[in-house]
Amino acid sequence: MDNHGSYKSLINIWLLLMFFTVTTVGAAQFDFGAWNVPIALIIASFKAGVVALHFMHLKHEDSMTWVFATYPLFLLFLLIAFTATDMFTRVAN
Amino acid sequence: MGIYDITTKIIKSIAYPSEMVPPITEEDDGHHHFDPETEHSSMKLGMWLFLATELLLFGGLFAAYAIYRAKYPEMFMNGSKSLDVVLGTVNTVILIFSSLTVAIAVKAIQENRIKLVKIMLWITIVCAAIFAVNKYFEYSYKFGKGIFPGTDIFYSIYFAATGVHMLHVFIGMAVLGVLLNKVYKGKYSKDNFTAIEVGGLYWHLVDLIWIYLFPLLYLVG
Amino acid sequence: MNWLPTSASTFAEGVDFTLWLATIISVISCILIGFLLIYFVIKYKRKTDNDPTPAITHDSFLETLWTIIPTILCIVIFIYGYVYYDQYTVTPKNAVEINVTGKRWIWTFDYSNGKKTLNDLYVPINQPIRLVMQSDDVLHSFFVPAFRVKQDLMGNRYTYINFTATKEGVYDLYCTEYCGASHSNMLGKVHVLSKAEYALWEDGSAKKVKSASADIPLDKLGEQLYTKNGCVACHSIDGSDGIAPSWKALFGAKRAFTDGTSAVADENYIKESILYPTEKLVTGYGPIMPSYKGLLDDKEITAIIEYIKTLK
Amino acid sequence: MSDTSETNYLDNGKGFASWFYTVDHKRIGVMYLIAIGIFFIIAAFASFLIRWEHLTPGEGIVSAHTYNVLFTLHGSMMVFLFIVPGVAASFGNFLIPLMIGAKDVIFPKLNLYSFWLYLLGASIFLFALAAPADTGWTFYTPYSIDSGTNVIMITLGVFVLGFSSILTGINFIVTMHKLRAPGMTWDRLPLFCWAAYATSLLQVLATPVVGITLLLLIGERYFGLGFFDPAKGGDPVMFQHFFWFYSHPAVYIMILPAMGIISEVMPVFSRKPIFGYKAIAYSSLAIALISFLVWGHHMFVSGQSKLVNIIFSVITFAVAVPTAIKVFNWLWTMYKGSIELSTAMLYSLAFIFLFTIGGLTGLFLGALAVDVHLHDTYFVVAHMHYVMIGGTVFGFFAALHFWYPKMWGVMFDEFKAKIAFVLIFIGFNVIFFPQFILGTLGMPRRYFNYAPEFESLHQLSTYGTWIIGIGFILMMYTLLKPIPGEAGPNPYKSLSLEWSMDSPPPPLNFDKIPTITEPVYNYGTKIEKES
Repeated sequence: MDNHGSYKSLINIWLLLMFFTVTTVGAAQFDFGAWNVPIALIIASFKAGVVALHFMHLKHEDSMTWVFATYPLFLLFLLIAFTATDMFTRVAN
Repeated sequence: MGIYDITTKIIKSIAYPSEMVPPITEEDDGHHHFDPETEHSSMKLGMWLFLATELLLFGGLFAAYAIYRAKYPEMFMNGSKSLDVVLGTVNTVILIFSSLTVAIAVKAIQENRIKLVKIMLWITIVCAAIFAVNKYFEYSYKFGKGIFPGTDIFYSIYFAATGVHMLHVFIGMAVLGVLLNKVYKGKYSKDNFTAIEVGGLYWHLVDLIWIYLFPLLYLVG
Repeated sequence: MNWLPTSASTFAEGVDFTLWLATIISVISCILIGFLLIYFVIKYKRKTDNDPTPAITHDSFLETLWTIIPTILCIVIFIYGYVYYDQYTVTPKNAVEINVTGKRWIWTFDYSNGKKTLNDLYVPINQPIRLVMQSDDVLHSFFVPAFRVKQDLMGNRYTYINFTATKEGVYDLYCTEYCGASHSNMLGKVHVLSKAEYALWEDGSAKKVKSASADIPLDKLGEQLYTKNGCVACHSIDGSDGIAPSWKALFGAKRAFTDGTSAVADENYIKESILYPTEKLVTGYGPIMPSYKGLLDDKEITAIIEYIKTLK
Repeated sequence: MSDTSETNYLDNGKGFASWFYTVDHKRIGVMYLIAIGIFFIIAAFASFLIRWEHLTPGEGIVSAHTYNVLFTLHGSMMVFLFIVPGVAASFGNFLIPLMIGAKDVIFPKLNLYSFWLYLLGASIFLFALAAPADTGWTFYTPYSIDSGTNVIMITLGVFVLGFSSILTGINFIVTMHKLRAPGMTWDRLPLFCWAAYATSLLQVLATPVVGITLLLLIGERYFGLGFFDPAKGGDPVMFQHFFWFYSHPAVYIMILPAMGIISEVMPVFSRKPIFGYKAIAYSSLAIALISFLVWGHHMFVSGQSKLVNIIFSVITFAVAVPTAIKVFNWLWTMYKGSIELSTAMLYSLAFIFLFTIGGLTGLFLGALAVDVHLHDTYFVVAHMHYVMIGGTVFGFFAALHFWYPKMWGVMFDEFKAKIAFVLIFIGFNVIFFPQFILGTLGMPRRYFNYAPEFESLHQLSTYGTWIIGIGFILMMYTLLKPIPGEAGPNPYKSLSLEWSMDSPPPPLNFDKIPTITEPVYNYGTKIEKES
């Protein structure tokens, strides 16, 4: 059924993840000031994307699974966006 | 029949209810045999829905992290510096490796290589155990230094996030343990491997959460 | 029977207008839907078991109609709601600031001229007021129905209310955010005084304003202070146990304190407990009573003691 | 009819084990029905005491602390034990497989485990009654942190109940995706299934956030975490954001199943296809999606920033439009129909009227300026109860009466049920309409002692509870004591799939999965259709 790819490809993906881990730890040594968090998040999202697509076979799933995999991210964005805008636009009226 | 038999009957009835249920009709023993393809795809769709709920559960913690980091940047800087980056990196490597071994196990079961599945599942559980032990050292080191969940907001988030994640690692170990037990009993094969793939999905999620937790807590100091 | 409290602030007119607008829209819609319901039931009553009925499944004109009209009504109500809210939240330049502190079941007001009152807010008429509010413990909420203003108080930051009183009188003040056992006793009064009266009150000669209380007997004055200054919120007078020791048969009784000592409850003990409550804590009660130093003068304290003496 | 079904699901195995360990969705639906019925009665009795206490301003029959415990118990038990799991789990479990032509839900054992989790959560809830919480059903911090009562136990109970409702939601979503009978396309799905689908989406996507919020609250009380405690640098408004992010979708979890029931009842008793099938189906989904954007309108006066207040106010009005569309569509289903005023139809008509009042008073609370005055007053209590009792409970009663012959195979006494309806309708309005006026006069919510000028309205409201109490007892009596004689498989001649088998359905619903050919609400003569 969905027996895709080979053992070798799994190992390659693992190496790619190791590479990203090293880069993210390396990037943490230099201080990019305000850019620290975004860089760390981008690398982490890359790693998460790789795990989701290949290890969790999201690549071969039908569209409904895609919807249920990505919609919570939008909800999480909603929660953080509204709470943050509230927290930082509280001017003393 | 003695008290011993009654108690085992009750425990057995709670643990394995299907045996207790009188068969409704002749060919069916409580769960309905749909064609394997629907059974497989619906199990995976159900699991992805459950992963969505786990993601939103941790979403609450990530939202709290985002808000309080923006509110107390310097507290998060010092707090993050005080965490042991080396132990964190080791834990990340272990978890990613365990994610690989589970992926190999899922692939192996589809090719009926039962021996490889057993080895890989064993490695995953052992990695999870090592992760837990590292975590234990890290916590006891902090408690020793007088840092507790209540000291300040950063440590509250640190302990809450890693604590809930640790809980999920334990649940993952239990799930993989049950799967391994059933593999030993020969329950799974080339045409009945859904449970292992679903268990694998859960473990990948646990790893995914840690991929985000590690940099946010340890690295952005 | 009027269904709105007296409107005594500039914000109140806006709120009332929007309230009336929304009520009219709702009443008309309810009458329309109620009438249609009854009309359809009567007109299309089932006569035989299989009356011929048309298989209408949709009608795009009708459906667009009852999508657009509710949208327009919603926009109208929103705009009015927003406009008056916008005016309400802008701080007028010449606003007088008053600090409000909410503590479990008592309101404390600190004025710019150093005066401090308990549960009673004195405000001049037609003068923009800006309340700077904070809570000492749990959430509270400052609500004056006559002004239509409401705002929560919380422990970690200030919240604000701007209002301008337009009618003299004494109006109720409620706490509307649930804050524990005596949430419903956390009441107060807002006194809107004319310019002259406010000046009299402000220059410290509060006696003139309270002149009415000069000639009533001491224990009666004590009883008034018991309710006005928030003692009622914690101390009961019928012996029933609550958050604080009951005042029934207090005078002359022996009191054991948390630090092991004990004493007879005489005038000095009561006076000290009013001014410095945490000095002698009766066993089994927490140190939550605020100090009344500077809030009650000697005459009022003796009045309270007289009142306690009457509670056998 | 079908050969394998000489027995029906009710007497297919007797005794405790055959019910407690069953995986038959119909039995689980019935067990949910009985469980939520019991908790509804307990919570209703608590509200009875609350109203009795309000007969007189001062201390009536209970002390201040007991009053606070009573309204917390009434609120949390009604929300978490009756109305959120309620209609979706009881009628959803019973009807969805029957309506989509399936033998059972996709994960039967998971269905049973969800019910066990519900019982576990309910028992933890009852343990919490040892030192019952007095924080209100919203558990606002910081009071819920330093309240001396047993808040941890009740939040743990709510967490477990949330878990049970997540699993039920997952079960229904996958069932409706995978087990629809051949020919049952998405636009031939009955509207109750559409509503249950939208409800399950909300259950799955919103409940985890309240799960983590309550875990953090337990962390606050046990470890002193400090997220929501101002004394430790936290922010109580954060708790309110997290809590209402779940609790507003939860409000739609409560009302959507009832809307589904009304969309099923109206066509049957008007003998006409539902008006605007697509509009109702898609507005259910629209409500489910927009409901995640509006939670801030519960916090207009709790220190939220002005900009966010305005954003939430705008989107709140956006949610009102799909609801209005649904009401008009139901109304227009009756146009040129052949209306039979059975009890279920009476409850549906009352639903439409009372839910309209509930919805419109929601517009009051959505407008910023008015909400500043009306927030946390009895106006909110009245609006909430008009939507929850006028809406969900009346819809639930309509379902109880409409599917009664199908579930039990017998009929109830129609005349006594209609008297009960009249009593409940009058009693309900006598209780809650005066509370609108109490609210505009500024009477705050959760007040044990109130100012004397509100006394007459409170007394009128309490008399209402006695009327509704009698009506409710009469309704329970008529439902528990059916009239003798078999009710046929389809007494109301509905064309929906669940009426196509014997009255108490056979254990495995259909022996041969039917194929669906024509549209679902196929009432009315064909001639008109071509025009």
